[in-house]
Amino acid sequence: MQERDSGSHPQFERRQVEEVVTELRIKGELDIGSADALRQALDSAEAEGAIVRLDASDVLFLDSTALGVLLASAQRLSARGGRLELMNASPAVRRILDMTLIARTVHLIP
Amino acid sequence: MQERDSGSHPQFERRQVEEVVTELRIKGELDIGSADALRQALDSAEAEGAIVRLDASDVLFLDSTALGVLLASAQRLSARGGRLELMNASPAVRRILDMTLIARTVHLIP
Amino acid sequence: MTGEQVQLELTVPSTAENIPLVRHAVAGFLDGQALSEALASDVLLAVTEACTNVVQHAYRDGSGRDEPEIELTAEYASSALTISVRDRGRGFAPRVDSPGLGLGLPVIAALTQNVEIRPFPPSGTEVVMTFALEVAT
Amino acid sequence: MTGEQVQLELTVPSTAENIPLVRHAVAGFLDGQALSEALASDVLLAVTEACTNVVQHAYRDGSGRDEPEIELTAEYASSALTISVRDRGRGFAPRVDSPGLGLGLPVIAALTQNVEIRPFPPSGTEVVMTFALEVAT
Ligand SMILES: Nc1ncnc2c1ncn2[C@@H]1O[C@H](COP(=O)(O)OP(=O)(O)O)[C@@H](O)[C@H]1O
Ligand SMILES: Nc1ncnc2c1ncn2[C@@H]1O[C@H](COP(=O)(O)OP(=O)(O)O)[C@@H](O)[C@H]1O
Repeated sequence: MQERDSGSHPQFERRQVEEVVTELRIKGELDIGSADALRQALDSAEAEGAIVRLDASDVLFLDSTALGVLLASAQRLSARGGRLELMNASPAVRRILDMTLIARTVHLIP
Repeated sequence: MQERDSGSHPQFERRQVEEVVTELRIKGELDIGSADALRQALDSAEAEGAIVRLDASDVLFLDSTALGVLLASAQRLSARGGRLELMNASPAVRRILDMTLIARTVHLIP
Repeated sequence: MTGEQVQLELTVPSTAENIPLVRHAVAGFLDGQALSEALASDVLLAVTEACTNVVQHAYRDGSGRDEPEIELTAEYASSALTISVRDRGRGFAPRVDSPGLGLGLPVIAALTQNVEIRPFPPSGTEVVMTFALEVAT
Repeated sequence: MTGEQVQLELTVPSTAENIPLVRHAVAGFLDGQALSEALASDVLLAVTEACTNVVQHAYRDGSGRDEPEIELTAEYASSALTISVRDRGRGFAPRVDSPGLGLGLPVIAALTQNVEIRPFPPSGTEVVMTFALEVAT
């Protein structure tokens, strides 16, 4: 019943966390033709820190091969306590992200 | 060039290895309806040793769900230096094994 | 019965325990026909994979249906056996978190002469598998 | 040209580098038609997945062909767009060791009105994808 109690007397704690985020801006189309390049770019970004944020403003296309590369990176990062974020996805890119529910692994920033 | 040399003067070494093999005889149809039972039987067999041999004489059916269970077991065993063997597969069972090339992971005994 | 076209229709609750039941029903249906043992076992494997997909994927995240079901029709004509597996689930959708190995559809495609996947209105999925029959006179 | 049925035919070597090329060709073809942007991008995704499968799977273990190729036909009729992707590879077969996530076929099935997978004689595979067009008068 301890949980109930703390539920009815909520407590709040606030603290500030400093995070280092490595932003990676990608331009182009992500498919099997560019998967190796994507993998390498993510590898380098991962080497800089455990939080990587992709800026997808200029990603014109993204398929399941590229998704697989993102997923692998997201899993490596989250195993280190970090995460992969993706921001500024276009409607076309969001389509496959939503369809596959990858948002459970890659953190989408609207 | 060292390899070349030993290639032209072959050496042979013979030794005897004692292995403990846990044989598991399965009777019935393996599909999603029996996948949990299969998993449990394999778990118990794995607990006895790193080499597990399935006798599939009486396996009348095996689908991709069951294959997934076998594959997981084979991978666990081989990570421990052991292996999963499968013997006496019927033509119907061999069909899916051959089709998926699972023989690379599960050791088929003809 | 003209002997020209023979049909099986089957609707069962979409549960793992019912998969062998469906398979056995189809096996019984095939028994009446002159199929080779190899082809019959291919058919049973493909049917099992399609029905397993219904159980595993179609009604996930409780798609509003009180009684999730698998509907199957098998039709045996002179030159082909056509089996349709339908659900009234949420519609076909890929899953990065699938519990399976992703072998179901490929196994079906490898075993069939033709496989079609299409929406089954209002929201489900229909998988139609066609098997070429050995030339029968 | 009657404007009734418009066709695109394309054959390219089956390589990863050619995938964007095929996609761009299809995009160009679609540009001439009155497709919504959302539908056009679904089509490009499905086409990419089908062609990627040819590159990754069809000609594995060197299936005897000197020049592995992807063949694509797109046909635009009044009510549907049909795109066929063919290879002359080893035939459709499941792989437990696939390098992919197994999302290709499911993505295709989710994006299309209908997808058919069938052998492409003598030994390859044909994937036929149909997209329903928005009601056009
Ligand atoms: N009847 C269905 N309804 C909804 N989605 C389905 C259905 N059948 C298959 N799928 C989707 O297709 C994917 C691939 O299916 P399959 O090849 O059988 O592999 P697995 O079941 O191992 O994931 C599934 O993960 C699921 O996302
Ligand atoms: N053109 C093809 N030729 C032969 N096999 C294929 C072809 N396309 C797909 N496959 C088989 O179908 C499987 C599933 O394909 P897909 O859903 O795209 O997933 P993935 O490519 O990630 O494995 C592949 O692993 C492969 O075994």
